Amino acid sequence: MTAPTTLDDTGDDAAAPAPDAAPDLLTVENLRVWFGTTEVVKGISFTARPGRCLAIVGESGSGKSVTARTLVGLTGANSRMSAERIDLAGVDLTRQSDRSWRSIRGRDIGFVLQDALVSLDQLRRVGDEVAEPLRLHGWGNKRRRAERAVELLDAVGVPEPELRARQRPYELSGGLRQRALIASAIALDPKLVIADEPTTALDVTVQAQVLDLLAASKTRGTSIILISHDLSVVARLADEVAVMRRGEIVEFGTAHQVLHAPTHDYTQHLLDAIPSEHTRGTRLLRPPEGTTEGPRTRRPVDRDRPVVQARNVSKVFRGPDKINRTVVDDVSFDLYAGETLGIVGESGSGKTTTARITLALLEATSGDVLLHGQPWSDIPTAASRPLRKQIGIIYQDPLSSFDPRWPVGRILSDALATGSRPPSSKAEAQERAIRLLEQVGLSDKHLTTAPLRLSGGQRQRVAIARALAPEPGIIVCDEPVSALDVSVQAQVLDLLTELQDDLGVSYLFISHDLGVIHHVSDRILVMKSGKIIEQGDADDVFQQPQHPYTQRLLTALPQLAQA
Amino acid sequence: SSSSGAAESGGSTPVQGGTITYAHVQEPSCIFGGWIQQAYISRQILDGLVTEDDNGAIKPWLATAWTVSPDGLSYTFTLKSGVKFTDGTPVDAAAIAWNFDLWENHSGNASAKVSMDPYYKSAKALDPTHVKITLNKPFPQFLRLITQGYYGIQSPTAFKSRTRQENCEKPIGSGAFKVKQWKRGEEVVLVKNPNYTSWPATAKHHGPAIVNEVDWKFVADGVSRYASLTTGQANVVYQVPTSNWTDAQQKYQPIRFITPGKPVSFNLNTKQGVFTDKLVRQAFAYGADRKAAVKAGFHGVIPYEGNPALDQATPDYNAQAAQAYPFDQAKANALLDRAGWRKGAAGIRTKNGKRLTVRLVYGSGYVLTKEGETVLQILQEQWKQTGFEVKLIPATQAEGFSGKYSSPSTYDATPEYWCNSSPAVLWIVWRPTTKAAPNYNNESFYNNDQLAKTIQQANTEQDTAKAGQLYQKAQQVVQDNAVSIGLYPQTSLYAVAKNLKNVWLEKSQGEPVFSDAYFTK
Amino acid sequence: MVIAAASLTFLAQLLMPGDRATALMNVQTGQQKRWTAAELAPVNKEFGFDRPLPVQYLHYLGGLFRGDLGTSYTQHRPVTQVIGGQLAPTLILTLGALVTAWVLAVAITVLTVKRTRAVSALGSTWEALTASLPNYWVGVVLLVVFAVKLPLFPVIGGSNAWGTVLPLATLAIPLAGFLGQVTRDELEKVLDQPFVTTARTRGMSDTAVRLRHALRHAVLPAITLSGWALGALVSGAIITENIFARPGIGQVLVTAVNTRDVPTVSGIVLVVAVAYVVANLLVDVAYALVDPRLRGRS
Amino acid sequence: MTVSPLPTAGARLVRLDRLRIRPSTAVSLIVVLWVLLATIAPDLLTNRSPTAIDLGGTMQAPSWNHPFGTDQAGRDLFTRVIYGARQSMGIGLGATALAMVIAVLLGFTAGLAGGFLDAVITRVVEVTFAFPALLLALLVISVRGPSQATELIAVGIGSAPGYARMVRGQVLNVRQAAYIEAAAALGHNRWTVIRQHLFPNAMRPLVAVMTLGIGQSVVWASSLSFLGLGVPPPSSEWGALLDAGREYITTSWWLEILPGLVIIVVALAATSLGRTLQHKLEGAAS
Ligand SMILES: Nc1ncnc2c1ncn2[C@@H]1O[C@H](COP(=O)(O)OP(=O)(O)OP(=O)(O)O)[C@@H](O)[C@H]1O
Ligand SMILES: Nc1ncnc2c1ncn2[C@@H]1O[C@H](COP(=O)(O)OP(=O)(O)OP(=O)(O)O)[C@@H](O)[C@H]1O
Ligand SMILES: [Mg+2]
Ligand SMILES: [Mg+2]
Repeated sequence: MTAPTTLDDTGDDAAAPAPDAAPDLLTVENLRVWFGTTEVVKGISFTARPGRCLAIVGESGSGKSVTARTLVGLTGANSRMSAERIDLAGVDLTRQSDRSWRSIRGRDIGFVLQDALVSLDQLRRVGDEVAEPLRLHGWGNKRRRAERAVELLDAVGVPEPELRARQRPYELSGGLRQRALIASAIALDPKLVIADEPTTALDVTVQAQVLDLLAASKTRGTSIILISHDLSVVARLADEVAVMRRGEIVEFGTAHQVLHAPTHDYTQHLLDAIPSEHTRGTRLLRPPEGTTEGPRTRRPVDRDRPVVQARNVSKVFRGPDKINRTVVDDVSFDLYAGETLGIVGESGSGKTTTARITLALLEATSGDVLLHGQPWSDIPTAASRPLRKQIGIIYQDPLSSFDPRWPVGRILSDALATGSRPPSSKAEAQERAIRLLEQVGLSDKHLTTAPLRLSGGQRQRVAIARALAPEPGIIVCDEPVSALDVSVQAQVLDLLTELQDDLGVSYLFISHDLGVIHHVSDRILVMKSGKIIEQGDADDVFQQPQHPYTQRLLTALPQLAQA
Repeated sequence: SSSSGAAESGGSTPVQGGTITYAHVQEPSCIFGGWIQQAYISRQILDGLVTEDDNGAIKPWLATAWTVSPDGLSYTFTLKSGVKFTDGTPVDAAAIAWNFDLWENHSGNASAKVSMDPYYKSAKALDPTHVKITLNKPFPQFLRLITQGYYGIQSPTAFKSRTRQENCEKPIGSGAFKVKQWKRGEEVVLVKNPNYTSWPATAKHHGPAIVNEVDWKFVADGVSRYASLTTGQANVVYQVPTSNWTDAQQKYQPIRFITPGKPVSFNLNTKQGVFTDKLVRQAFAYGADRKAAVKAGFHGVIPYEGNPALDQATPDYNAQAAQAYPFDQAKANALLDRAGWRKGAAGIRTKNGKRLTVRLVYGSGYVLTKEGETVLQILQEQWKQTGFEVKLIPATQAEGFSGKYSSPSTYDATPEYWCNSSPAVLWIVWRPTTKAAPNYNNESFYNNDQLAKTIQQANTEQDTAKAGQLYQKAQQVVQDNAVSIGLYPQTSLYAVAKNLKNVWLEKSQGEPVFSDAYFTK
Repeated sequence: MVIAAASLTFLAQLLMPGDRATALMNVQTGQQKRWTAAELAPVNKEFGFDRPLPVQYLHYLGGLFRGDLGTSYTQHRPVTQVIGGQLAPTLILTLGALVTAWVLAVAITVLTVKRTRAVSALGSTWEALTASLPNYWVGVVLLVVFAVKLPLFPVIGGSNAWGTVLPLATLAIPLAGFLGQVTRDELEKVLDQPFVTTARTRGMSDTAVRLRHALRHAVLPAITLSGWALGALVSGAIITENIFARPGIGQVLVTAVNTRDVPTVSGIVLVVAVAYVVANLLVDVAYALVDPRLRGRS
Repeated sequence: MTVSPLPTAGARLVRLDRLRIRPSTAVSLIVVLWVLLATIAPDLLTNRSPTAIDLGGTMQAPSWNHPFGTDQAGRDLFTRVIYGARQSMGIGLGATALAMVIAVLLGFTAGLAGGFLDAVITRVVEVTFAFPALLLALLVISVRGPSQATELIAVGIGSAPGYARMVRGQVLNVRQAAYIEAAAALGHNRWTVIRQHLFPNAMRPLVAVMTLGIGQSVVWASSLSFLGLGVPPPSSEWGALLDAGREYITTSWWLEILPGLVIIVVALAATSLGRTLQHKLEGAAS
């Protein structure tokens, strides 16, 4: 499969300064890092220039963060580093005393850590945290620093900066925290800012704001090293891109070149795996070498046969402050046999709550849900129990949905036993469990593995296998891929579409990732503050969004094409 | 072999004033009462009518003289004149009579009462300096009995006008010291009575106390107590741990006092259980080397006492009876065989399917010290060899006080002592129980009319020699019937710093006397 | 809750086997025998033991609300006075021990956590060792070493400052080990937190990172446990007061339990319960001071 | 990130390596095993009798013949310590088990029932928690008289409230876990969910806490014995040994110091094992 032809080749290269205009600020040559005896960074070289952004991309565990931390001398315990050269504006970073490192950190290099939401001290005021580099490097007096912190917060676009400075991180939303962290990193106007995954876990709208912010400091002449595994994010900001894989840089070039005309297979593989409207109805991963795959035929949706009908469902929660909050507000929808109904919406908009009501795991405050046209959500639990085999769920976080004591085999045979065709013997249960595992691309050797020892993608697949075991006609998928990186995500999405095509399963598919939703859904519900504000055919919603919120969501969505 | 007095004066220069720090063991809840722990401290504050000297002779104290009527039924005491309680009221005949009435009729002091019962009849003030005590029957031991600390004379005015709390914490007497402050849990601070005039005839100097204060500390832990002396924080300590006694003898003035009365001896339950059979009781007595056990447990400091009825410091002690039941396992085995107890599994004897089990209940920490418990453990091991299965059951003070182990169904043997200066203690312990008058002090539940009669005769016999013979006979009866088995006398071990002279012990119960003591430079 | 604790104790003791009047007579005479009804009658009358139990209980409860804890059976004075006189030494001892333990625990953890292998091992071994030390053993050993063999401290120091040093150490050392273990675990975790790394990327020194950022987070579990530790400290105080012949509630309690002095035992339980409630309030306050996240809640 | 499959050959070796037994854990294990052996078969560790007296050889300092010396009745202290393990550990294990049973009953009822019953039980637990454990023990002993059973009950009841709190918290915690809902979503009934998932998972972290508790219980029990409220003689329960040895500390130090060290070492080993277990379980849970 080739790169999507729709990728816009024009880009906006012209806006960026000419690649060779400025001298290198940072030069890294042949950097190697070991943890114990394992080498995790295997001799990489790159350069960063003032006013330009170098992006390091690559899948999880490829060594991006380790490289970044090494640049500020904080590789970590038990680590060993060697490099032919690490040079920051004439200063040799390979030989620095602890004391001189301290004077470089924060002043010459600003660092935004990967885990933004927990990178501010929860117990201290935001203003103090932002001003900390100022204090550490002897900038101004206490009062001036406080003022400066407010200015910085204002500069990174934090509304009501005086108030925010007096609040503590837990009182701020994720986006505000991320911005405060950036404010702290650029407080002393360092020559180099390293931002490690500055936008993961942010809603698309907030993500856009953060990227704008970094773009702004780039225009002021700061050199930025951006680390991300999200290529569409990179496309928006980077001038150069280094693709890392297993500790090596496999491809390095201008953003445009790497994202639109990759030379390395791996880069291509990454690009392909990104779900979007263009990938609908296709496999995201190339079929294994040697197998040829015919065009897949999508099973038609049976519009006459609604399997789930939610009618005017509302849910009110009483908070610890004794205030009632309507979390799901008059939600109605139908899910038809063989259909995928996508639900999108920002965090806290009531998606999971809706899913749990649909599964009758949570009682609705008002309204009800029908299953195959029969009462379902408001019948006694004893009566609903036999019906449960018809509807399954894949949890957002599969790991916590497994009893940590049970190995995969037991999890599956337990699920099999609840189905309509419970296995009659141990041997049969085992055999069927193995078949399930094979279906999701695992094998019998995983039967005895504890869920904890599985990788994220494997866990997700076991969760799917469990959902499939009772052979339900309906599966509720709550953010099934949010925790996975693109390649594993692609693997999982491919499996789900395959199952739908083969078995005619219906999905209620929840995600906040518009690309994923667009890739899998036939129809889409958009939720905001508990209400469905828009619903319709996937293409209609994406192409002609009616509701202003949906429109905002879509414009904020970064596109590869921006590179 | 008691030596109550360790002061050899001379050498260094005496000093007037100073504070004696005395480390005692137990803290009583009130200063005055019928517990020996109370007698120790109230002896400092309250004076008695008469006292006893080292030879056992009765000597004047508040009473300068006394006459006994020929029928032995009335005692007329002449009081020292001009003596005042520390509240300023006079120590007159009326006050003495009131005190006797308090003890006998108003639960003033149960130990005082039980010593006089049933002989006491009434007390009457003849004039301010003469008081007459009338008895029901002649009771020559009466004088000796009232030398005990329980008979301290208190000011009736104070007693009646003050609250119970004040009477409990600061009894008013005419003694050499008075209570200044009681820091509960720590110490009682005694200050000298500057107007003291009523020292006993046994006093070593005339006049108020030489030191200004006595800090009467309570230090329950033996190691700390002895250490307080070795580090110089205390000048006198009570109950030196026996393992430190040799050291104390070298470095300090040691005083060992054997308290007269019933020694620590095992009272055997004759009413229920294995010890209803005399042969078994005798076998029990023969079955263990009590002498060696006492020697080991107390590191040779406390003597063995073979006489269960009275100890060697008590007048009319029967030394002959003390020789009975030497350690003889062969004899013990023979007696048990004769009684029908046969050796069974693991060497424990059985009879009719019942094991020869002895529940030995003892007051842990308050009747027996740790050393005493060691003695029990040694004995237990030896008794095992003759086929007794002895179960040691420690009773906490709470259990003891609550009377949990006081009925015949609760134990087979229990060690107990009774400090008393007179052989008349035999009556307290061995008076038979009758419906009308149960004797709960008779822990062997042993009713023996012959024994009762002998003791009663002895108590009323006015001829001292005859009385002595009767008391000795009574001891022999107790021993012959093996209703109690002797172990060791209640012994007090004091150590006094070398620079403190003239600390001596009162004869009847061994309370330390600080009114004559002085420091030297 | 406080009243419930005292009532429960009072009732439990009333229902305990054994007669209170007998116990009192025996306490007064140092015996352990039975007494005749005639001998017991005056005692029963004086303390009202002859009244039905519910009446006695209601009477006690009524007193409680008037702030009257009753009169000690054995000391013949108000329980408030019995306890009042002994409260200060115990409070000084327990609170002093708590503070000392904190200082020790914090100092040792901050100095040894995540240092070189040897130093860290030393710190954690010290904590594990001291946390396993029984109070009484520490007490006896300290007494023998520092008061008897090397007479630096008084053996029978009573309640003065110098005499408080050893009892304080007796209570504080095991507690410091315990708090230290908890703080160490937490500090180890916190030092791995991203916000700590962030602080380092700003150029902060290791010591500053520990003191300014990490410590505050690391002490939170130990603060929570301090409320619980109070119960352990009171238990420890009973033992410590016993060894060092120190006045205090612990000694009174043991005696009162032994002599079945019901009002005194109940009174002490009441005081301990109050102390427990107060301590937990203080813990909450301290927690909220250190962790403002809790302030908004509840 | 994927876990690379283990090579089949040498898998055993790899597993062993996975256990990563640190030397301190190994020592703790050895100590605990030694104590267990002493508990089960003391006669394998010594051929003397713990009560055999020798009035000719009292108060002997430690020597080859008597590694811990002899006491005031000439009994071999080493033998007494070994035989005392049964009582000490019996109380330690028994008290912890008793505390656990009480705690599980209360904690589960409170945690599962919720509402009024929860409130009542939580109150009761709070009230008893306010009692210093030693006071509870004193009260129990003053009623029942000292014996091994009493000591076990006293220590057990004294430590139950703490565990009960923990169990309740754990139940509330596990009840929220997604796998509980997942089991319900599969159509299991309430009791199956409680039996298969809630109970075992709520109890899991308590295993480590119990190991910690055993060490503490041994120390507690010895504290009671030290106050003279423990197991009656001639038992050589460790606390009783200390109680007996205390008055000889200045004259025959070994009688106090050596049994004390044994208690400390055992408590230390139990604690360190408990903590290792705790870390393992915590690590496994995250
Ligand atoms: N402190 C450490 N000790 C041991 N190994 C480590 C440590 N930190 C990172 N590694 C290993 O180094 C490798 C690279 O990790 P790194 O955090 O750089 O990945 P990454 O590319 O940032 O991945 P992600 O996208 O998930 O953040 C991984 O295999 C990781 O397991
Ligand atoms: N059991 C509950 N009690 C009280 N409030 C709840 C409960 N469950 C959810 N909520 C609240 O309901 C709101 C919606 O939650 P829900 O989990 O449905 O959101 P979501 O759309 O799934 O968000 P996300 O994308 O973060 O998963 C949130 O504000 C949440 O705090
Ligand atoms: Mg990373
Ligand atoms: Mg959700």
